[in-house]
Amino acid sequence: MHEASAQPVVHRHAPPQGFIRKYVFSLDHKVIGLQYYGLALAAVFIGMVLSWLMRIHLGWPALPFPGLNKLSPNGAPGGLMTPEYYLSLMTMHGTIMVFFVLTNAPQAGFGNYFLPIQIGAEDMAFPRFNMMSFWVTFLAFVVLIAAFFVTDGPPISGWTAYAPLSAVGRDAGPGQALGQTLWGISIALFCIGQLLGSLNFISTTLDLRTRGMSLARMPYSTWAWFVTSVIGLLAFAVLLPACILLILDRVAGTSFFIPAGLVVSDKLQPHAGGSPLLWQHLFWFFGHPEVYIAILPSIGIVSHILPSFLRKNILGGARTVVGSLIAFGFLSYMVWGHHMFLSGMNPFSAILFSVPTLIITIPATIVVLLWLGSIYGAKIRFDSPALFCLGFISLFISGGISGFFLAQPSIDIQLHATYFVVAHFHLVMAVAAIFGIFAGTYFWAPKMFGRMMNETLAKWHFWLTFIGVYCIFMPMHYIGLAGNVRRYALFNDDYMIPMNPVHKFMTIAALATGAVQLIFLYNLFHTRFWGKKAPDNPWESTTLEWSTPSSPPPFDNFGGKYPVVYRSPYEFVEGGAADYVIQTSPVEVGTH
Amino acid sequence: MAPNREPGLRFYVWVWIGLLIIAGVEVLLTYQGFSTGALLAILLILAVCEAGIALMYFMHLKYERSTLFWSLIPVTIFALFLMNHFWADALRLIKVRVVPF
Amino acid sequence: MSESEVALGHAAVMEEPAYALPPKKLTVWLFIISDSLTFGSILFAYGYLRVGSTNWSTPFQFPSILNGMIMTFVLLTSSLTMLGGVLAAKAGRKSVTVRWMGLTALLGLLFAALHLREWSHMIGEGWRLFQNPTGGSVQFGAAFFSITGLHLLHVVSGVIAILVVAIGFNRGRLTEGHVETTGLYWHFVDVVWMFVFPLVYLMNAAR
Amino acid sequence: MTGKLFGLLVAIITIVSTAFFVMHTWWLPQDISTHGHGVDHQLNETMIGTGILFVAGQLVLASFVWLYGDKKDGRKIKSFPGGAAVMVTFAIILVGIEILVLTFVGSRVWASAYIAPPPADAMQIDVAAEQFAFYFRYPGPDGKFGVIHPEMANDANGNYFGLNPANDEAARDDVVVGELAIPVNRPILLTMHSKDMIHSFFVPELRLQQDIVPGLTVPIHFTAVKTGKYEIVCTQLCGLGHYSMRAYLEVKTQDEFDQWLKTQSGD
Repeated sequence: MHEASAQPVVHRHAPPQGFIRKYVFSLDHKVIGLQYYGLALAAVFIGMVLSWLMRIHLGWPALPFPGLNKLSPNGAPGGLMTPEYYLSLMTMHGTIMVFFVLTNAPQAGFGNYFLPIQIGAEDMAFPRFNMMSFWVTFLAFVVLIAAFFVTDGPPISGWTAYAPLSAVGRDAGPGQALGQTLWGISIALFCIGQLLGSLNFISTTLDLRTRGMSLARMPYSTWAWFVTSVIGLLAFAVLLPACILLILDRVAGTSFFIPAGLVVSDKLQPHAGGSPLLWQHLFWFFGHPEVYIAILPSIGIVSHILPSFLRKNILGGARTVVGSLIAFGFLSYMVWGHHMFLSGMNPFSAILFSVPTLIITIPATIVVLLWLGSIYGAKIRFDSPALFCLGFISLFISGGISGFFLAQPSIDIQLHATYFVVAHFHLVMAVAAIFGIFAGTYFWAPKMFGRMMNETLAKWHFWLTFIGVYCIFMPMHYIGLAGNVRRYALFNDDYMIPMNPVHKFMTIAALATGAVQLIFLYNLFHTRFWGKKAPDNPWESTTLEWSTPSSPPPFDNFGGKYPVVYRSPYEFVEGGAADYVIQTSPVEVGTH
Repeated sequence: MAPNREPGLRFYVWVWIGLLIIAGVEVLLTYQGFSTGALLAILLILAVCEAGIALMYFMHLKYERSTLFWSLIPVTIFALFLMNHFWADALRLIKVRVVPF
Repeated sequence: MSESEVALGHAAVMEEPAYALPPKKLTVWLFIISDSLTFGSILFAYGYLRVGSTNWSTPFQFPSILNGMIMTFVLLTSSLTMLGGVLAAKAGRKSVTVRWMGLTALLGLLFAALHLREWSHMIGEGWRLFQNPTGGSVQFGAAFFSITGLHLLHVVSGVIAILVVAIGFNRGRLTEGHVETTGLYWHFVDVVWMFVFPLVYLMNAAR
Repeated sequence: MTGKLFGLLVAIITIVSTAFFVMHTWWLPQDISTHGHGVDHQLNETMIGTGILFVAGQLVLASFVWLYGDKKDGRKIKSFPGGAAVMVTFAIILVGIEILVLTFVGSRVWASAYIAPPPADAMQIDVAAEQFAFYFRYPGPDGKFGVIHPEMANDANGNYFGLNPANDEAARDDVVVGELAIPVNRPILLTMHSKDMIHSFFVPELRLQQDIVPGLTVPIHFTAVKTGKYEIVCTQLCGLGHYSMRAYLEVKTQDEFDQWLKTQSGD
């Protein structure tokens, strides 16, 4: 019974009426996706400003920030940033970027919007969970930001919140009072939001695929969102209790992470029997999968976008790409100890953790080679999404390659906690993922807003950002090799002073690159309201999101019908009127 | 393959009795003066059997498609198994704890 | 919440669900997986701290163990009654289902009551999250109260869920599918206890 | 056009980035330890191997993008000869071999510094880290360390370790100083413990870094082969003064060292 190309649908829930139900407490996965995207946008803006402040402080420590004393009288008396306030900003920058940007935008944002459409469902499996997961995440964000406004300011213990610094409270320094507790609560809430999201994603992917959309026919992006959700389901389930134990240590006087005989600011702490390493183990058991939660969706998005601009499928097709994705997910659990080589962990474990860490480079190399192999002999269309995908590949190589160093305990001895590490994870996890987000935005804007982004601005945005990020993060490798320690508010050690010029250079690059992002912001908002109308399938793409009756898609995505899928996601064939065949097309096409 | 037919309440009563017996055995063995390590091993084995029975019959895992079992259980065991990395350090807490010189 | 029926109603136009499970049931399974990692990590933390301490105290006299046995019996039995509810629901016998589920909820409450009695008894002895009256490692109280507390939280929320579903099923608002998934969750609470009882009670029995 | 520009840009970026690595404009400081050359060797090997991969990867990307832009000519789309199988096998074999080599060699280096037990004749020095300073303790003439009482530790009266000289023989002659002085070519065993937070002991020239975990006595041993004054920095975020937490390592000749120790214990 495969004749009917589409069948009528019983609506799950009627289109909502009224502003609140439509745009605030909406059950529509498209609105929720945009809400996540908006939240991430706000978060990334805050995080970027924080990084500006930090960079300026590192470049010109004596330079006062007019008005910063308004935000924090203690942290920046007379606008002059104190070392502890630098650490506060650093902590908030890391937390905001890792959790509320890199986890939210590519996974929860684009995933919510496009996963149901790409599998031909008219919504997520559990719209109410979906709404809850967003609003819990939103609450988590508010709680985190609130830390800026409490008396002692935000925590100073970094996004990894190592105990005992994060566990003993006020004595450990400003920000470790209420600020750190808020941090813990915020992250615990965030875990709940993510767990709800993961449950929703997985059951949607497994149970709500339209007829013909077998697992093998799902787009790479859907696969990436699915694998990421599985990772998240297990990872956040471990961070949640860890956060609860940390909060208990702080407010209920337990000593899970605090050993006996601690004397902090000349006060003997009333704790005994805990272990700081336990926190590190629990945290990194989540923390390493987390970096794959951040990057996998971008890998999926890039692999999904590239075919439309190469006019051919990714080399090896679903089997190889999806295989690598799953390999990433599987391996990401066996390697958390490589963050702890020098943490006082048993030196034997270091070797046990180092081997799988190195093995992860195999799937990484495979995906890169697949991309390169697909570019070979293609007919590349250089629209902005394509450019950002190609930029992503370049950055992914640059950032991933330094993993070879940090995966080896013997080299980590020298590079651990230096700017080499900062360069590594910023390139491979942060900037690369952000490029994936940009690519996704330019690629899907026609679908999300029904309008085309301004191509000229987009291209300028790409060129400047691409050069900029290399100017910021490449030098970090060099000074890292020279032993420049990270998380310092000031470099006045004899052997670090000579590197200050490099820091000045990186600061300027960072400010410039940040300023360039305003082009993107302008382009985004201008497009949203006044951009030129987009055709239904501007990129001549093949997956279901381009088969919806309108852009943005109607409330039930396919206008009261379910599409029926007849073929694999990326079929491009030369000759004939169009060189691409959309998944819903039943017409037989010539061999290729 | 279609899910098998599932049994009635009488069968579950037998399972329930079995589980009770295992729990009883656990308590009995606790007082046989095993070393802590040995007792832990025994109790864990019994607990795993108990949980396995409950999963398979009470929670119908046996009557679902086998793919469900194979995609859920190994992943969980794998993830939990990895946490055994912890012991390498836990044991060290004794060896290299702060000793007054 | 009527998602799952609709999703099933779509069977004609959808791919067959993986594992042939409706979304709700699948999600409960996934939740169980994730929650077992939550419990797992806390139990591992308990083991970590215990292995790392030289003065661990094993305070449970036989009365406490006996209490634990009774609790185990109660919880196991509640699983059985829940199964009765599920079978009855599948057979479409409303009132029987509601009776079984009511019984299950009662047993759940009994379990909670016994547990709280144990707690108050220990608190009376001077046990706290951060305090050990016997002078041993303070981690005992921390581990005991946090692990059993987390489990108790699951029990209580389970009881509430059972009551809500029972009422909804009686009113015809909810289906046997809901009864079944609730049962799934309830059995999981039972499974967790199968590890908590030996690891937290028996391993700390004064032998 | 765009493609050529992209290819050019990537090529330039690659060459410039690599140049600084090759020219060693910024590089590891000199190595003054016995195990350090192993670390450096391992790092150089990795640098060469990954450097080749890096340059090759970027340049292939650049040239492909340069070559295969859509020029709206009748050119047919080619697929990669050999397909994915080639790529996968290539990746597994190439990277696999690199991994095996690195692990095999690297683990030995790691073991030599961190797993091997300290030599019997190693000179033990006790290290206490606190916010935000390092303190070092020498056993003194009797060769015995005094017992530590955390509750007695008090920076105000300079009792950084919490010693109790009043009724502790061994503690009386303990030499407590703020800088680490060691004799050259003599195995040193540092027993490190922290008073409050996790700190880290990092001397770039020694190729030695180790977190100091509160509650543990973390042992670390090394042998310095060059005299001179080097910097010890804290690399583990330990609070607001983290950036300012450091001390000096003075590697002296045996005579200088004995002299120094005498003067220290004198006052």
